[in-house]
Amino acid sequence: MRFELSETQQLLQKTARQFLTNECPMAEVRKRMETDNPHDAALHKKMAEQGWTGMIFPEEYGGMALGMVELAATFEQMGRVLLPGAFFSTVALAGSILDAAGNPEQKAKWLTPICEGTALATAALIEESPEWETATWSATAKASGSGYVLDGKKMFVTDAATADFIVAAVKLSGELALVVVPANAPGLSVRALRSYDLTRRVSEVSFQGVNVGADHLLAKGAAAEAALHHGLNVAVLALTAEMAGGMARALEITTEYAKTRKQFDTVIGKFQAVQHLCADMYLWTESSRAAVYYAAYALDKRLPEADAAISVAKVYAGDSYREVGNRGIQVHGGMGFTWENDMHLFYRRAKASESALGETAYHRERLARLVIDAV
Amino acid sequence: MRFELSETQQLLQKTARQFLTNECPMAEVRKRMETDNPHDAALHKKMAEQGWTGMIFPEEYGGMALGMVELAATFEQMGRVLLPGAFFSTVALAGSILDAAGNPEQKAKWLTPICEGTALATAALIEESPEWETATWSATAKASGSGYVLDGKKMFVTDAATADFIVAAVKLSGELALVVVPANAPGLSVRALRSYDLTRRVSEVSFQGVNVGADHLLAKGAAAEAALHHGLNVAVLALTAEMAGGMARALEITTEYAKTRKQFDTVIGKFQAVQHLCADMYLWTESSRAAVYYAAYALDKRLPEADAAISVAKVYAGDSYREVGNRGIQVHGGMGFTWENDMHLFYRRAKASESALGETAYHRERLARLVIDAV
Amino acid sequence: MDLTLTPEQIQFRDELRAWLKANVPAPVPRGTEESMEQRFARLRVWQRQLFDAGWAGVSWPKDCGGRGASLLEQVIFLEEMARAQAPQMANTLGLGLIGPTIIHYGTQEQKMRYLPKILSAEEIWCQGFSEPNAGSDVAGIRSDGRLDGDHFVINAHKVWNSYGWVADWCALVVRTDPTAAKHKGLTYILVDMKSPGVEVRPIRQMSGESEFAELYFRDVRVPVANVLGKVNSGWEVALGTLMHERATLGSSITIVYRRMFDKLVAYTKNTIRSGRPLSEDKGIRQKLAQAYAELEVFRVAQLRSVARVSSTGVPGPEGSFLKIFWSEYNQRFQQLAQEIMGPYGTLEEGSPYAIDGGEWAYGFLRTRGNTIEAGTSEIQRNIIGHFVLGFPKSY
Amino acid sequence: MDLTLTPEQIQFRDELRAWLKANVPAPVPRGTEESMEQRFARLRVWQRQLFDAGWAGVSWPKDCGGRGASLLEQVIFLEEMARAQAPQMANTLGLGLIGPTIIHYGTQEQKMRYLPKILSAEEIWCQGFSEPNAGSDVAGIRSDGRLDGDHFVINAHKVWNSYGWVADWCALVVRTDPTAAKHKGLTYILVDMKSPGVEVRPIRQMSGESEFAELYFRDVRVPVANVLGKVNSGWEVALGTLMHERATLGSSITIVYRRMFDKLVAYTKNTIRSGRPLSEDKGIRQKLAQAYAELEVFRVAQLRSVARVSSTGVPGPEGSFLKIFWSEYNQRFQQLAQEIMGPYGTLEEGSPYAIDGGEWAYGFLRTRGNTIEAGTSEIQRNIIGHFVLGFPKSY
Repeated sequence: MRFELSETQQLLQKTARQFLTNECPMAEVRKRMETDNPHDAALHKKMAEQGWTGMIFPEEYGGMALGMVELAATFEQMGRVLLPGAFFSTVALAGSILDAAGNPEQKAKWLTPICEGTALATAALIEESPEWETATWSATAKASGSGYVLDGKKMFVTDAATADFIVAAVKLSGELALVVVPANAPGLSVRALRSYDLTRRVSEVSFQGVNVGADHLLAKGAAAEAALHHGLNVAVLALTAEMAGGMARALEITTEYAKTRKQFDTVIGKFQAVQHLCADMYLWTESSRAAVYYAAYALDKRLPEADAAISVAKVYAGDSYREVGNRGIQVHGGMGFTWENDMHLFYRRAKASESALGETAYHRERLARLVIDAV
Repeated sequence: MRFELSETQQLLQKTARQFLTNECPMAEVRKRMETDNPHDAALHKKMAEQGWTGMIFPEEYGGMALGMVELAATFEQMGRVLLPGAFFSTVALAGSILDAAGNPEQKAKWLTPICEGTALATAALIEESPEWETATWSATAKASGSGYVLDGKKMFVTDAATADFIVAAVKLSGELALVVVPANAPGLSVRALRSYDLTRRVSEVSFQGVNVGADHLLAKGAAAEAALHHGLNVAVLALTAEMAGGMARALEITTEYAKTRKQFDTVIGKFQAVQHLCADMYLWTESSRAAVYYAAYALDKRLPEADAAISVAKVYAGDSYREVGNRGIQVHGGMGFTWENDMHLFYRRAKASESALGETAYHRERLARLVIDAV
Repeated sequence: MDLTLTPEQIQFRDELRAWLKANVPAPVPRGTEESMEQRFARLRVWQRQLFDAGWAGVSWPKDCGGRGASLLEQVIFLEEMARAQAPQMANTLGLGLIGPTIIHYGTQEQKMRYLPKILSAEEIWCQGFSEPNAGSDVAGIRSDGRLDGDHFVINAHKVWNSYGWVADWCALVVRTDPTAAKHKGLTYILVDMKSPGVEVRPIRQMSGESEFAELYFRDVRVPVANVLGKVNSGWEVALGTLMHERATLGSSITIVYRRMFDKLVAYTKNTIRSGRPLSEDKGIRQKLAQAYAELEVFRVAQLRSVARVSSTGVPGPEGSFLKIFWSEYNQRFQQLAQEIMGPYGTLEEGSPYAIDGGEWAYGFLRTRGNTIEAGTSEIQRNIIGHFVLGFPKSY
Repeated sequence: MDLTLTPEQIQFRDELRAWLKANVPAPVPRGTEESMEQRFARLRVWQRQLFDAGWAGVSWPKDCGGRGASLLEQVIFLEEMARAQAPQMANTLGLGLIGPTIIHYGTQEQKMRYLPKILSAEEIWCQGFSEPNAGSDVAGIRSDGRLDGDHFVINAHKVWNSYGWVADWCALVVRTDPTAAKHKGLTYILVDMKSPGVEVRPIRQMSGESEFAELYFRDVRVPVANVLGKVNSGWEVALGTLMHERATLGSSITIVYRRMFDKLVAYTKNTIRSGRPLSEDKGIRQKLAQAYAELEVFRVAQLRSVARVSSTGVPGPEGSFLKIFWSEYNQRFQQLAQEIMGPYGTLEEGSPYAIDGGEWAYGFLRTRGNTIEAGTSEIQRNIIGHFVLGFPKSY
């Protein structure tokens, strides 16, 4: 039994860290986030060349067929540098749903370009009442001619503005259906929302009589529910891995500051109050990391506790990243409250992640069903 | 406008403090608490001589007709010394219900001996499901001959073992009724429960075909509900005042210890970690005190917000006393964990008070009805 | 203990309430296009209006343009202003901090010179205490004030300055005796912001706004007559100002926070999830009730503190716990709002679907400053430890 | 990353599980009349039974009576013991702390002399580290060990001693060079508790029990041969012991805590309030799920730490966060149980209506010791600050 990464996994992690530190310095992140579109196409292409866009997908579609632990190790590094743009929504969200829901032709058509880095994508799921039970969703697909026509509105769609296509969750004859909608389909409109995370944008996506071909239906009914379930587990795992990476970086920045900043004729890191704030940050960071890798392992091995492990990681990382941010800002004092200091960028990502893909209360309720009701 | 006590009130408070410090030292409390019956009859008599047993009751029954602020000021001092025994249940609980519910003859019969210090009493309210909505209670009184016969079981009755009579809340023809039951009535039995607070005992009280005269019925229906409502407000106020006093004393003991205990060649009170624990204790103590006196004032003046103010004080003091205890024990280190150290006696009182007269969750729900539903 | 108002206080309150009802300008909705300058000009007009009607400087001496009433009337004033949702007055620091300091330490000439124009908003004030290396450690000030004849020549770099961009005057603390011990050798001096050598640079906050600025003073000449209190006793004067900051801030805060609480309750009543209003969710009810309880406790603790200050005349170090209380309450409350609102809570000003114009997204981020500004929570706990509980200094 | 067990480990686990199933004695219900002595005798028999079957000292050297397996088998052993609700073994400190220290620092003679009898429970061990003035400050030990020929003459007063009343041997730390710096000059020495001059006095805890005692040593003569490690290097030996305390404790804790969690869930499902089981209350569901999440995170963080220790061989200071985690988790969890159980949660052993024999009332009070014993939370945070994050020492 070993909890640490294998040598290959460590190499992957190290490479990712080096690559991202070089290619995505904070100055670049800041430049990107001040624009309307934080996605960096050139960087995405380079990541595709590293094979990351296909990391977890089958080799026949251009992927590397690696596992969830490798996914977590890579996203952890992305979280450290606050990688802006659509990598997350393309690979972890839309890609993993496509992989689980599509037939070989569909995967060749949509998953292969994702692996190649030539297509960006996302998934449109929750609606105006931002609930994660699929039964609450009301956007529809109706059979129409040889295809389907879609109507409805989706909210908080991650990086919809840059997506080439969107996997939409709709109701088809009362059942859940997953449908691929090209971004340029007539009747599809995207309206930007302005939210905390400037490096990862969310939008409202409306479908007004959007026509798609029959081959755009990936799955419906139980198959759609299962594929979405899996895809969301993968996406939550990637998100929490990013969060663990963000916490680790925020802790580093904070301890570095506390070791140099002087007040009362001494570095503030000498004060117990400051050290204890940092010790709590350390506790949350290391604990979150353990939870994330365990969830990766459980998902990889399809252990019965995988769902619970994913929700545990989301609940814990959600509270932890926010609290790490709170204390990190507090240790920085006034500096931590300025735009120029990087702490708030991590904090904005923390808050956005906390409410993304199911808020903490939703995942707690999911756990309650698993550990109270199911017993 | 003045928030501080008036000179008369301050004098009362000072006298109470002196009296209780002299008459009820911690060694005495410890002696009492190790026995089956922590009530000290001689001390109760002395307190009656001070007029405290009749403090808030009308002069015609031997009382002093003072107000709620005076009540709070006195109980705060009692909380400081962890006064053991039945003063609280007799005066704040049974006495205040009697005062609100009884007719002049009934008050002459039962309230006068309370004021004189010759009778001890309590109230039997919640049942096996420990809920505070009177609608959930199921013990009954039935008309029988010229009086009533009582059946049912009451739980967590404060100091029932020493009571001369018990005010029982029962259902009479489906309505709430308050009935005085002499402790020696055949069919009444008291079984001691062993709970945290060794200075204030609770019992199970059973009524099995207990016969009482018609004059033992104090009130029923709306009048009973109103009297009980008032009596409980007074009792909660007294309880929270005690809690504020207990917090203040626990803080004193803790700061004294931290100023003398040495580790790492310095008094531990020099460490920020210790100071900050004590600062939190100070915040909770002073805030609780303000909440309690405001509740006393609101109840005294029968302000519309009196109910809310009482529940606010209970909610806040409940959390605060426990947290003051938690930190007080922590600052004491191993010493705080010993039987010989007084911290745990305050802590036991804190925990018992937190769950007495409506747990925190009950009072929060009461507040929710007042500030969410009623708006 | 008697919390009832005197007939005079009731009359004062009722008159004020009636006046405010008639005069408070219609609120400018969040997100309205308005420059900082336009907004400030609007607040300046509003203050002038209050001044002309005799409502500015309620507890200030009559001969300086004030009303000569007690601190309690001042508290009533702040509460009524908040209750009426009146805009704040333009000269916030002049009215709340620097004016009271001048009243306490100023000469008669200084009072007559500065106070009326503070009240009328004719002269706007800012304050220069914090420095890059003197934040929590206020006494660590390095700014240099060198005596040159009947002037001080000042070289200073101040941070976290509010209103500097519009201020006419600055209350500055500089080191005038570099050889003295840390807390000695400081001087509190009033500086004309139009003096040559003064520069103001905005600091952008994490919440996106620029409430604060950096101030640079380069060889700025200030007459010795502008010293408040004595030369080299600026620490004492500055401490007085800091105490005042704590004493009165809470009065309007409770009303503002209560309004936010009511808004959040309304949101839970109007928002349906799983077919029922959020206000019926037992978990949410418990948390809202908890927030209400805490806010009420803060209100009465603040009331108790004001009552004490108004009888003793001086705010004491025990007030530190109120600073901790409101700042940490507000952080908990805004986090609760975020939990209740979910992703909608993160939508900022200008976004479609932003709740209350993005007030909640802004409010949450802004709270992070609460436990830092006006003395960090750590400093407040140090103050309680040392000055209230009598422990040795821990810093 | 690979958390699967090897075939050998699975075989080990399955054999152990089968053995435990066949041999674990029926639990003695809480509240059964049983003296401390009777209880201990029972645990001693149980340990002997494990020893005879070859399950004691799983990771100890074979030539000392152990099984010679790795730390992971030891963890599996602890987990299976907890899972089977097996009683703990009598010689807790000998097995968990002192034995491993002897394995690491002892001479071959010492190993052969002491270890087998630790495993068989023939000799019970206790430990004497803390003193009235050396609690958190472990190096502040004043107990005196004066060399006299080939003996040390020991005068010591130790507190927070477990098992002293029944121990045959004590691992004692005394000051043997009073002139050396604080951390130098200490010696770790093994003392026969039957030596003349040893006295044991029980300390009663706030929870009512007497887990702990004070030890007095008056002119107790101990052969120099009983020193573990070198004279005057007892600090290093003691630190090793403290590290071991942290490394293995968590393994059984997670199982014990999980059982308590399951019991609490069962309570909420079986308890009706306002006509519905408590387990359907949304607020309670959220809190239980939160507790579950935290406990799971602790379990996997502990797993990660054990995996690391088993590959590096030494527990590091980073393990301090696990101590903070379980102790604070347990306090939160027991407080949650109190909230759910209301007044019933406060009923102690022997009371009518006490839930699970008073286990919850006891458990809650007992948790207050969790953040104090085995290094206070403050000390653990200091350790993380200094040794892990690299800040200057703050104490």
